[in-house]
Amino acid sequence: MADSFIPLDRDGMAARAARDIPEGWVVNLGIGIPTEVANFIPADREVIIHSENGVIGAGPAPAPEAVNPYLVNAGTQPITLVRGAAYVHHADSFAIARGGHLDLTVLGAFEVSETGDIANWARAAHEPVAQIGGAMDLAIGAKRLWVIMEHTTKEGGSRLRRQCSYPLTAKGTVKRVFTNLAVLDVTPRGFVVRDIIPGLSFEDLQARTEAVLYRD
Amino acid sequence: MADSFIPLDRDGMAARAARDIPEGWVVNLGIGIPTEVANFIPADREVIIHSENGVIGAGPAPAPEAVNPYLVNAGTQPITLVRGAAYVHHADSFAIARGGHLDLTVLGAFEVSETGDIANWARAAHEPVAQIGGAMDLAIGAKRLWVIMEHTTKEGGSRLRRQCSYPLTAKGTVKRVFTNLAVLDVTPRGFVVRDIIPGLSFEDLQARTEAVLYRD
Amino acid sequence: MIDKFVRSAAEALDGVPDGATVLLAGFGDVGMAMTLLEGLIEQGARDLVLVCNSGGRDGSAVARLLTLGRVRKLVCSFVRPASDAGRLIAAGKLEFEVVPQGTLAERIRAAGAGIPAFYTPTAADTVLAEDREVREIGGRLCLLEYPLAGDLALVDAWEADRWGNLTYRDTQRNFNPIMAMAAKRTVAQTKHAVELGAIPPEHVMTSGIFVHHVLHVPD
Amino acid sequence: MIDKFVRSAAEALDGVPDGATVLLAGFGDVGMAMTLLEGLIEQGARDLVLVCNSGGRDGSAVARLLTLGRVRKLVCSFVRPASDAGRLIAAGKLEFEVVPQGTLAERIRAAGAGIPAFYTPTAADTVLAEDREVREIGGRLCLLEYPLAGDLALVDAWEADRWGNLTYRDTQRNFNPIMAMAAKRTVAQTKHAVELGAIPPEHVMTSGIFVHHVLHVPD
Repeated sequence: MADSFIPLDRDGMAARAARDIPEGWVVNLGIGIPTEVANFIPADREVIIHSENGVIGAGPAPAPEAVNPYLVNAGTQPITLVRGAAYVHHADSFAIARGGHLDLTVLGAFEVSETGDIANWARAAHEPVAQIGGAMDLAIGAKRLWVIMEHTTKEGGSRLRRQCSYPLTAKGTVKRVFTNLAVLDVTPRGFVVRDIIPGLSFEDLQARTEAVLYRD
Repeated sequence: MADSFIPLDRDGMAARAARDIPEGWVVNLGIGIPTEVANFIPADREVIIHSENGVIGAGPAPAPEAVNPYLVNAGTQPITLVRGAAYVHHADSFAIARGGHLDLTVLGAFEVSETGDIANWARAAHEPVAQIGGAMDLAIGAKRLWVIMEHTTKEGGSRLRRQCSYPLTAKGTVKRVFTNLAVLDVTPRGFVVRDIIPGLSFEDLQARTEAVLYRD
Repeated sequence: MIDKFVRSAAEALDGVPDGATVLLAGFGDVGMAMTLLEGLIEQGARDLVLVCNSGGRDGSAVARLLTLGRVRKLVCSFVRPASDAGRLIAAGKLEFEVVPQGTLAERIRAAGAGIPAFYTPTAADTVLAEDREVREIGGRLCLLEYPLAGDLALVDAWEADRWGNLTYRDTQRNFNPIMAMAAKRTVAQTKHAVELGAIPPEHVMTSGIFVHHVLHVPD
Repeated sequence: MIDKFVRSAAEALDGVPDGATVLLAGFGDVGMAMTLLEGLIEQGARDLVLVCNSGGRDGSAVARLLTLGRVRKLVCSFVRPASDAGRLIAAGKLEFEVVPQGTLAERIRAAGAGIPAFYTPTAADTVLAEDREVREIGGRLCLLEYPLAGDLALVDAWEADRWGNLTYRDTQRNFNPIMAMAAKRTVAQTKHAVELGAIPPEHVMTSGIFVHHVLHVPD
């Protein structure tokens, strides 16, 4: 029976996260799958996308012939603006992140712990080269931090852990995790399962997870 | 002979200070006589006047019928702008002051000490009510601080002192003092007299001054 | 649809609790949200902490709020001894925290920017530093300062759209952009209500993400 | 008459000494002063400390400056291991200080604003805080951070006038306004040279008081 379920693909995870974002939220979407969340927010639901290079009100990618080379998002991809957008400089942009003005940040991660720690920037504590970018600021500053990631590594190891094995991006800040198998909230008890994909049981999910899971 | 000199009036002190301001300087002029310095800068000498309520490039007062109620200086007097002016918000305006972006600040004072201390906001250390405004930020931040004040109090007491008797605005930051009798630089030795009004001798000036004066 | 316009100051200020810290922008009368301040007087909240640049002139709305006894503590850079504020302070009827103007602005900015503390050389050599934490940094004495956050900010704008994007005219700007970012609830009054998109994205001075309610107050 | 326009990058960068700290704005290529950066490569200063958001892509002007061995230390938020910068760092040929992007921006802003130090919660719980001063403020662990000032800032503008007042287009803005304020010498290249007064005072994004030289680089 363990083969009768179909894990969500990238779009599926992005769409599932988008479902939980209500109108009016100010949201920063990290590089990778999180960026794709914007594609699944209904056009009539006004959600304000912040990009940390100084955009409040980022819109979808332009048609190739309409690319404006002066207008990119935090992944340096060309974007458009929505009506009502504004630009700020980098210090003001991170004042938004650190100052608690984001209703939500969505990041990718290597690992999340049952206490809400997130590790998303390095696989060893003292690598000489570091790709941090804005993740640490975004992870500590938003009103809530959600993570989108595969439930397990390619080798089948659990990314939902009692403790992170990789260096932390921030401690105790993750509130919700969207994986290709489930949606889980980080609570004072630990991970509470809010949603499992069809065909997968709670026990099957627990078998794929190092951290202890709790029923909703 | 002591009566054969004519002390500078307010305009005279302002004009004397204006003479020393070269083209291109960015200058903050405090409330009172310092504000009047702007009236004596020749029209063809481009000096950029900063006003701490958010103006870079303040111009002269408008004609009464042309007052713009949205445009005032740090004394809340109506002003105009010069060409090339810009507005900033209050935090940026004091970033200019504290961050060393002013070539010059000119303030009024009660007292200046021979080590460059300035006292200009209170006559007793713990008055319940305080009129500080932006003086402390301006006094510590500019590349140079000049003071314009009467040489003596109405009672004849010296305002140029070994130590200030009033609470300090800032310590060791005054570089030059323009009084109604002289121009003095604050140097590692103490007050060095750069200029005395006609008819007054160095000895006459010293007799009116508590701090020790040095010849140029 | 996001629409932050409200119909009255009463609606904008509904539920402001006693004890609230209120950030009031303005330099003199310029950039001060007069209709909202009158609304706050009407609304009735007491025991307020009022953060603004100065104690106000006699006869002003600020002075009225003070003389009505609605403010427990005033935090500002400048109070005239010969003013209502000055007399209340001298009589021990109003707590007073004097803050140099640049430090006031920076503490408000820090609240909005999520900076939990900072050092500044301003006032470090003065009586204002007595009994406070100082530290020498780069050979210069500095004073540790903490953010000044508001429960409520009252903002005065020139234009606003339904997202709460704002512009300011001339020196109306002053404390408005930083106070808008520093409060749990930011209410703006605006001279002009404009369509979403009418303010070019380069020229928005306060993003709507900092603004919770907008009241249109034409002449 | 104040006139900050220069005729060439060579003139703008004349005398930049070895060992200078260079603030280079830009996010990817957007908002990066390419002509000035090429000019700095030509100019020849060595032993530089380069402060910019990222280590750059291979083939970029930043990568060229690095691979020419002209930079002693790189201060940035992001370096790809598989890049020239990454390989130089891994080989021990380039000193590297990684700074979270928001802290990088705030440290630069602090340099321009005369803030000698500040606390931030960013990275306080991470390996970046090892052996550094932390402090609990309001129940939250915070890290003490110091300003990042430049000897030189290279700024990329859309419009400039002879006073050095600047505007930026779209996300060209990024680090430019804060770096312009944080250096002893700020050089801007601009797409458009405009008359003094052509930029409305409300829309100046960087005041000319922060800018020392302007180079007009039309297409």
